[in-house]
Amino acid sequence: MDFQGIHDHLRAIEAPGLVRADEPRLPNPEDKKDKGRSGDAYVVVEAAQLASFLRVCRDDERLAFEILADLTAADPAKDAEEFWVIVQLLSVQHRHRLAIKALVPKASARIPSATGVYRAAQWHERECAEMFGIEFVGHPDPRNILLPDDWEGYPLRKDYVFPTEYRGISCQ
Amino acid sequence: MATEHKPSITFHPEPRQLPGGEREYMMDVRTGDLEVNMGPQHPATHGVMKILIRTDGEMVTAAQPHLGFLHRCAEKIGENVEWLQYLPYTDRYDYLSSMNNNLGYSMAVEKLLGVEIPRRAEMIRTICAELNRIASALVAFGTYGLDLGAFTPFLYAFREREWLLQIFEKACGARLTYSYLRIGGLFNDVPPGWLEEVAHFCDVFEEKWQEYYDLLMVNHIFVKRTADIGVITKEQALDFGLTGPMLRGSGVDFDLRRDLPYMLYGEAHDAGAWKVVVGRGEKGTLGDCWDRIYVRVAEMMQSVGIVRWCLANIEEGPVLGDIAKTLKVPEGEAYVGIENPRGELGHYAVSDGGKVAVRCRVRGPSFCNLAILEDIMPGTLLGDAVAIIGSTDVVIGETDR
Amino acid sequence: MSDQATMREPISAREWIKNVWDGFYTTLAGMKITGRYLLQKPITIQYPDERMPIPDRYRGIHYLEQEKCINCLACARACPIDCIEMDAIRHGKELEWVSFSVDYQKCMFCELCVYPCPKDCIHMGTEFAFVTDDRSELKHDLLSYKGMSREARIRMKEAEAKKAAKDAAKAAKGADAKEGDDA
Amino acid sequence: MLNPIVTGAALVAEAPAQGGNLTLDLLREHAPAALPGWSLPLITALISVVIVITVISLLAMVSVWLERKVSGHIQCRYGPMYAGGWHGWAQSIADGVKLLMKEDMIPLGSDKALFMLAPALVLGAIFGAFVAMPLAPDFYFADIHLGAFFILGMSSLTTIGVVMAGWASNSKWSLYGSMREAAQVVAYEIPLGLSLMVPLMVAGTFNLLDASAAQSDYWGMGWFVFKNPFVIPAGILFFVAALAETKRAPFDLPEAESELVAGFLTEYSGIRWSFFFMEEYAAMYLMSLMAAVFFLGGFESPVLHVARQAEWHPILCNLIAATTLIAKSMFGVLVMMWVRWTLPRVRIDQVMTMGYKYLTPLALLCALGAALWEAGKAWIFA
Repeated sequence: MDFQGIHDHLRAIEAPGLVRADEPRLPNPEDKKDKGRSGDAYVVVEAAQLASFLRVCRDDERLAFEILADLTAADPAKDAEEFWVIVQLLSVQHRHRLAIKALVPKASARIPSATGVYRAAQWHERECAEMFGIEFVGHPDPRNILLPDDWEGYPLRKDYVFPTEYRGISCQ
Repeated sequence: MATEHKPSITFHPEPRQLPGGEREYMMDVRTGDLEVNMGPQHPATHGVMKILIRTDGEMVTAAQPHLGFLHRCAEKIGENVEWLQYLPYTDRYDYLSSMNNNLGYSMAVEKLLGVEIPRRAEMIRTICAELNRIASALVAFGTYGLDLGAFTPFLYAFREREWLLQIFEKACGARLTYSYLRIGGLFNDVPPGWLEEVAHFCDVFEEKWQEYYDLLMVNHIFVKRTADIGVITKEQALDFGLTGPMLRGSGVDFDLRRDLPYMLYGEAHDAGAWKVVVGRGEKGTLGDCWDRIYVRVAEMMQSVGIVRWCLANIEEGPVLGDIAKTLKVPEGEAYVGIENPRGELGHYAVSDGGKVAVRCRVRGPSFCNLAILEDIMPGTLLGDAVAIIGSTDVVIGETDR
Repeated sequence: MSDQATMREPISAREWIKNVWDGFYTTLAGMKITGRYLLQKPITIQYPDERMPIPDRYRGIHYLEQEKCINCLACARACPIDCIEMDAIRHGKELEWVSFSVDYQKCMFCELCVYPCPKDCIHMGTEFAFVTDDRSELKHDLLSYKGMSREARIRMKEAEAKKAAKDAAKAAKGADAKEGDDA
Repeated sequence: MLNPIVTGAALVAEAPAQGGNLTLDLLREHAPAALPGWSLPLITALISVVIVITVISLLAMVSVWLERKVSGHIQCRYGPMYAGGWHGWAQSIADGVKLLMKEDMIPLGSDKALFMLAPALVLGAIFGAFVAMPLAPDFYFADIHLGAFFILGMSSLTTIGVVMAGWASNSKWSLYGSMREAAQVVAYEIPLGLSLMVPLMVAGTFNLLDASAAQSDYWGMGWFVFKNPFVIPAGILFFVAALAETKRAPFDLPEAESELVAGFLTEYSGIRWSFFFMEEYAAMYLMSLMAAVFFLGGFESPVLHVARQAEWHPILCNLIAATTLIAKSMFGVLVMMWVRWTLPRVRIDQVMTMGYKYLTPLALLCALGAALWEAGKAWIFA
């Protein structure tokens, strides 16, 4: 199925938390400021419903997304209000992909963990948590994975200030 | 894994009175569990990875991978350098398959840019990516032999790999960090005589491949060491998001090159140049170490098929598409997953229309494949643990990025 | 202690014999391959005495065609890690070089600095052995001369002379004109 | 099975009253009269010890170099080429010097006394085993009636040193290595001894000199492998078990560099480490010599037969015999190297399985077959 088909099907089965679809578009010739959007289409999902949305995606027969290919976050700008949590799903059976985006407010970055649905999410969520400071509620093993346990700050946030030293070692 | 301390000998405080008037002190002698740091400088962890294992005698009862010793902030660097400038960094996460990394990143940016790639460039890209897949599989095969104590296949594999590296060196001037494929095509066309040498390599390699197979793959000790060991079921593999040879070794017939075709792989597959290799549980259970390493070894020959098809169909032409000198990528976001030698290499790039990426995410296949160790290592012997780590074929540069 | 001790199923006599035979046979098959190589000539070369041919495109230490360079900083801008630094004083068209250094502690030999050069004057050479026990030496100056080249100096002098002559001519002309006016 | 104490007791009981060998005879004839008679055996022993240590050390050094060349050529490379000029012949000497120069490190928290004792014990045991090994028909150090028994006993004494090293190192990897060594050696003593039973039955003696002499018929080609069909499989079994005894690949589990870092050697460095290394090569030679004596005809070859017939000088005959024996053992060592650079390593439980469930029954079968064959032969020719 292509993206349109998947989206229509998600609408038809009333997938929990589905907000809208965001598709690439050409620039609007009338509006000079609108430059359009390129790249992938994705569905936007309510952050609190992400895990149950993923469960539907996995269990529905016509979607059958067996693999969670990637789960990551992005900080679109320094002054942005929200993080994006982006999930890439892949279906072996039907050979299609789906990109899912959930918006998480920076002020209280909490999102339910997808570990119960896909165990693949476990390490990805640990990485997201240490890099962005997003709390994955219900994660079984919420330790740092790449960074040292005592690392301060969340490096992939746009407002991250590089440390000058770590345990007496100069980082300059 | 809790780290409670249990002394191996404990004395009971009260002595027992024996009939003869002697007193006997009772003690519990316990063969304690050992908690062993396998790594970061252990020969079997293929780089700087630590696996904290708990063993009862030779039996591994728990295992926990610890990563991050080679973390080089690749994703953060991606947010600080220009689009094209990030290309050399892609060489460095999975340093054994730099061409494929270049390809994945270039394709992600090209998707945002929406440019067409000249056909000759696509052909050469495919050849390079497949030759690099062979080179990478040779390391996987060779070091796997090394893990199991067979030193010689390793050097045979590196002999052929050396030739491949020379071939790459002739095309781009580097042996490991190629930076040859670029956004929009290639940096430059291949030198004269290069395609003939590749064809010659393909012919010679076929013979050598048979030798590897006879020397190691069917060796009785090797089979007994790998068959039925570290079995990953189909469900487990999908649940953990394994990709590439790990997934195919578990019997899932899925290859991004065929099923979500990119570049010229779909065309080559339709022309019958190659087919997807899937583990069949030939020597033991489906999804064991032997199947995984077999998929890698057998894929080398399929890659030779793709290269041969490309050599037969290559045509003259430009190798660089219509690309501006200073890239300004239109706003948007794109995820491109390609079939790396180790699995799905995903590049997720976000642009706000500027010269620098907003987010440059790399989904390393080794990172995801490694997560399964916690599940499949307990209950195996120490020697099996090494075999299992080897069969995941991790490149630590990629798990840590 | 261990509750995980496993017991393997006993194997059949047929399998037992097959194991013995397989172990024996595949060992001999492997030894045949290694034995064949034992008698062949090695393929490696003795490094410091012999060397591998280095292809033309090899990406080694940079070299700079200093005469052509116009100090446009394109290579420095293209460098992902800012390891190229250059400085030159401009005298009209001629350049007086102060420095053009590449920091090989950082350089990752990606060749990105070579492509944007408008004059095609920076290249990557075939030299790669660059060993030192002092880190500061790794910041390598590519200049073959500091200041100005002989030719550039001559050219500049010629240009200055020409300019002076021109000025003189102009002045003379002006004077002539003045004189003419006067006359 | 081959308890060294029992072996020693048997040895004392069986030891010949006089040491009767070429050195002693020569001393008796030519020594100045001032030397008291009782000192002559002592001097003989001293000379013998010096010769044993020199010969074995030289052989070990040569075979270290040889191993590197063999492995190199198997792997399409040259191996050492520089030290000393011709094909790097002096590489082992250079390495030895380097190892002597290295800092002698004893890890913190280790059992110092045991840590230092272990290499000495290992090396001492293996040199001790060589005492019973004749180098030529008239050049031996002790003509022990239970020679084969003594050698097996002494060589298994090295296990204690290895276990000691692993325990004393205070490292988990070392502990694994030593435990594996203990388990492995216990498992393989049985097939080793049983497969040796076959040629012993054919020879009818435990004495190495007698066993060798028993193969001198048919122009020096009356080797046991040609005399009894069960000796050939027994020889293969002996070879496999000897590989395990000497910790050589594919049974190098105590070291297992990809699993246990370096096993019991992990904490050793410098000259102490090289003692273990030398022990490994000495053990290889010991096992190869045993195989040469009991399977491949010992000193005997057509050349020696011709020399004996022509009644050449006894020293020349002895030299020919010694060369033959060393060449035969060198062949065994070469095959050991060849196997090592071909095969992957066996897992520990498979080592045990192989020892107890495959080699032991097979060796028993061989022994039974050989016994029946010999009995039948005796019955027919009687």
